[in-house]
Amino acid sequence: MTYTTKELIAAFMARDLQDGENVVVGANLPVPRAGVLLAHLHHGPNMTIGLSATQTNLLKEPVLQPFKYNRDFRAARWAESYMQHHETFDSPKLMSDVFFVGGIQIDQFGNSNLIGVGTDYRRLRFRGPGAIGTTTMTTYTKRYHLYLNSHDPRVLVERCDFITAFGWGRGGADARTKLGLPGGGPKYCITPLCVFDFEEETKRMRLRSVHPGVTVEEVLARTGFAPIIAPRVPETEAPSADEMEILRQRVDVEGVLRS
Amino acid sequence: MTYTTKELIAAFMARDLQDGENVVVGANLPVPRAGVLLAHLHHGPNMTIGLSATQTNLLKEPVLQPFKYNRDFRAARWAESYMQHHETFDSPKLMSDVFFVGGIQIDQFGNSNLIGVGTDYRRLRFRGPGAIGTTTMTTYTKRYHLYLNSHDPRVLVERCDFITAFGWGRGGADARTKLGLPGGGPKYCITPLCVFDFEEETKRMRLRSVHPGVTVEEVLARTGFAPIIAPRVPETEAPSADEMEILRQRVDVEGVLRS
Amino acid sequence: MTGERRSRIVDEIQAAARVTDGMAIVIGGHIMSSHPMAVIRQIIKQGTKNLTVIGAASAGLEVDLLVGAGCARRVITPYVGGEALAPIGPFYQAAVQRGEIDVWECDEGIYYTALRAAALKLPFLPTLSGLGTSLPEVNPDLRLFNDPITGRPLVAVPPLQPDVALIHAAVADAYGNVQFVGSGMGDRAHHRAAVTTIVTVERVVPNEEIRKNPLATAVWNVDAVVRAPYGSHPYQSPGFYLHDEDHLNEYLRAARAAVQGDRRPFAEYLDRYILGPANHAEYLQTVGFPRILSLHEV
Amino acid sequence: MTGERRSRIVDEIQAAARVTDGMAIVIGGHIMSSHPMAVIRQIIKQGTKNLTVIGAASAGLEVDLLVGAGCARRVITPYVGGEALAPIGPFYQAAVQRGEIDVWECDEGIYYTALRAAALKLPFLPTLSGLGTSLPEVNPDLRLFNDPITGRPLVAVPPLQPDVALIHAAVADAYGNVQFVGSGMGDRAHHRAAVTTIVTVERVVPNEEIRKNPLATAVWNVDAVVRAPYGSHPYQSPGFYLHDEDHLNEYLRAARAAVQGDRRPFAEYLDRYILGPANHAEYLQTVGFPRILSLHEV
Repeated sequence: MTYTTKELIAAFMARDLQDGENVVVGANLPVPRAGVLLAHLHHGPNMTIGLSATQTNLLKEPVLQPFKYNRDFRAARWAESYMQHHETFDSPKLMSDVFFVGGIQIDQFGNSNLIGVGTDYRRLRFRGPGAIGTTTMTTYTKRYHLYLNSHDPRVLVERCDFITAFGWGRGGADARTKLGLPGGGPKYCITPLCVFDFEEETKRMRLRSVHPGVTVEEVLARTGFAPIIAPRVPETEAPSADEMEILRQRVDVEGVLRS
Repeated sequence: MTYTTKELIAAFMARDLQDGENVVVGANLPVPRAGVLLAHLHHGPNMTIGLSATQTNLLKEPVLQPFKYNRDFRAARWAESYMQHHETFDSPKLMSDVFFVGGIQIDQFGNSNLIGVGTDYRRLRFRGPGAIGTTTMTTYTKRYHLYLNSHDPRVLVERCDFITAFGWGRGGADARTKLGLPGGGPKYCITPLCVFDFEEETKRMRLRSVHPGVTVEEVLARTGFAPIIAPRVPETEAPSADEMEILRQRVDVEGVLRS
Repeated sequence: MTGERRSRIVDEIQAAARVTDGMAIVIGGHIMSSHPMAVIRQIIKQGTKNLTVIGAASAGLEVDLLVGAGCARRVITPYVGGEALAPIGPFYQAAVQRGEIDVWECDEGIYYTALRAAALKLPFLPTLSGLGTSLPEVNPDLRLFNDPITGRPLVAVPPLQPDVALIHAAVADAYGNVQFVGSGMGDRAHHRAAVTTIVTVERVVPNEEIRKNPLATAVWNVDAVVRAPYGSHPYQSPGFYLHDEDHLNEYLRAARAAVQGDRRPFAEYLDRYILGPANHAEYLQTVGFPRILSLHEV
Repeated sequence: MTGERRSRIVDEIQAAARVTDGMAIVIGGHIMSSHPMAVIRQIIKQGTKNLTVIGAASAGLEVDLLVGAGCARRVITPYVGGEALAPIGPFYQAAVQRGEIDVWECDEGIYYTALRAAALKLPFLPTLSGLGTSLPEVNPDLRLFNDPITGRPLVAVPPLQPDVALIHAAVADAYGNVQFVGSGMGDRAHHRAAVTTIVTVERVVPNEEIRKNPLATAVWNVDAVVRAPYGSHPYQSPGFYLHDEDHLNEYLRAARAAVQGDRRPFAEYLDRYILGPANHAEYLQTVGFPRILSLHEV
């Protein structure tokens, strides 16, 4: 069965989510949205799905209509409970167990930047939207995926101009515990070309797999730092027929991931 | 019109409450309960009344049935809103503007003690129930009344063995601001014999008025410290006919304050 | 493909078994209302010892009962009593005066601050509450310090993390969506701080009933749900039944006798209501339908 | 004897008049939903300047509009944008890049921590959020310090107190009891921290309607209630209408032209929708019934 890169990524994300976990869907991030919902319908019947300031379970919904915006109240129709926004920050038990974080820069140690690009904070060349909730969410969440929808050496940089979410700092397996950060840190960095993980000791990014048709050389040419490369880099695992059926028949009927 | 001491005290408390204030009724304190409800029906149509974890307005209720216990859910029938208990401690805007505080000891500077009596905390002669919410409420509330239902030199002491609610410390008008406490501190100490206020400079208790039939000597004999005494101590102001009518016809129909 | 959504319903015996010697438990409700008594009685019956008992911000006599039954090594709550019935719990008072249990002295504001610090995995949270009082002296865990920005004095409150939160609510579905009648007291704060949450409910309802009013869902994703009608007896359960003043007075007579040296009435109380009945239904049978059905509102 | 209970209803012009030059305002809602636009448009119309604009924890383009209209001196919110329509607000981005407005850099967790410190009148609250990041460097109000108990590093967050909280909700009664459809976003946190709270609502309902479901009352005792049907337009109002994507794109075209140097389309936008209409009803008349009634859910 053929699949798009976005479908491949959604399936990859889904496989990292475990039954029973509590995971928030960002309506405005179609690929992570699909990944979370795929996990839920495929192997996570006891996952709690956060959606538009509600929590719910969607097993019984034949088709999950997508909504474009984060707080679209139409997505609250399935609510089992509501979450006041500030309440999320009252306990990590109310936060997502897994989180998806983007960045205008992401560095080789998985630190990410949503403030802006430039050397002088008072005169940024490019002002970003702001940290949103990423600083706190990445402090607490069990693990998170860095996710980019373009693979660009200006984004995947040696060192971020500013850091809004601390990944592995300047490296080392104890980088987070030294600071007292309870969360598990970034686990993967996923791009349209490949998946990076973090080498166990240095916590530098390591090329874990390339998507079908992508070469290691291509990844290196479009990455602003030198990731760790294993002697043999496998292909990112293809979605199964089961996964593709759920994706196309229930999660992404409108084909956002195919466009 | 005749009245009991409890009715007198309820009327005194009521006169200190202003229209528009937010005041919690402790169902288990019949006299302050009556004072708050009297103020509400007499001159406080815009007061917010806290009752059994709810907030409401009771103007339209002809008769306010009393409930004996703090969280009796029957009192929630009039609710306009609910308050989660921990939520009270999220903002003084959600707390009572005025508070009524008892004590197993109260000292001349209005500090109060709910921990116990004894010199060694590990071997108390008498263990009290605990601070309840008084430490925090008296930190923030605009002003509070110390209230005792017996006037006893073992309770009204020179110095508390322990302090659970800081009144005016060791005295002085700046005692609270020096510590950075935002609340206004104790305004009155009301007993079955008299009303004390706090002298402006020293913040020592001053005999403000004696209840009808009580002499200054009697107060002094039953007080464990020497309060400030003005040359002439007036009688505590009697309730008006209006006030008595509301008390007996609407607030305390069952006559708890007459028993 | 995907399996079924798993039920989280357990019985009161299975629920209580999750509480083991030496744990810290936090008990929901508020003085005369909403205590998860079906599980608390079973904890006593199973003989759990050395508990740190974190009562509600204002606890009722259920904390006193745990002290009397010898389950508690340490008590944390700014009030243990029964209001007009008992200004202070008899066992609690006696045990503290005799130095038999530890007390972590606090008030309600400090109590919630400590639970919040635990929920947020913070080493402390600051408060103005307690400045100028004896609390930092009698509770050495509360430390005076100077605010790093303005230099002003503050009280540092360390975290207080319960292993298990025990809550009594109106209804829940089998999947751990819990709804109260009324405010839910401070129970959300307990859930946020605790490692595990167990909720007893008057009724288990279908998930579809929960979805009719999701705004009423106060706590979700709890670990276990116990079907326990009249499960707060002898305390109130908002919207369901009133407290049982006669039963509480029976308890208080036994407790007062015990602290005076005559433990027989309390031993009989324990036998009759806790050690004897095989489970919650048998407890209710002992209390009896006539008494239970008399606890109505109007 | 006692008087009548006073109505707190004011119109949007009276409400906006409570916001004066140099104040700090906090705006409720969340990105594309629930902003009190009837009052915000009036604040622009009355020419208020030098505001500290505390947007929602994630603000929408209403903050961008206030920047574009020259009302804001300082912006505090960890996000200003329109999601897929605009990853960042054009005026906001340009003004920051040009150094025309101050930014108090934070994330949502730090934002709520600062509001909480204000509510509790604390000089600071500690957080783990921001450790190892640039936030304490680019926002000097955030101070690194060592926990007084364990010595661990923490970030000290100072209080952020709004003078006025502006909230949009579903319904309220005349006495300031406010109910949302749905979660109410982070609006309760705004109310708790602010000196004054003004709420615009889709409908003013009788007090008796509020009492039918008091559990839904999210904020009570607010200072003023403004009757503003469609008052969140062009943003969503949960349960009432969807956002107006065409209108937002019209705004964005004007804003993007303005930051490129052509302010004419934005001047026209302001004239047409904000400066021209005498009040909220006239604004809606300009938008037109056909457009407004097209923003339905199904």
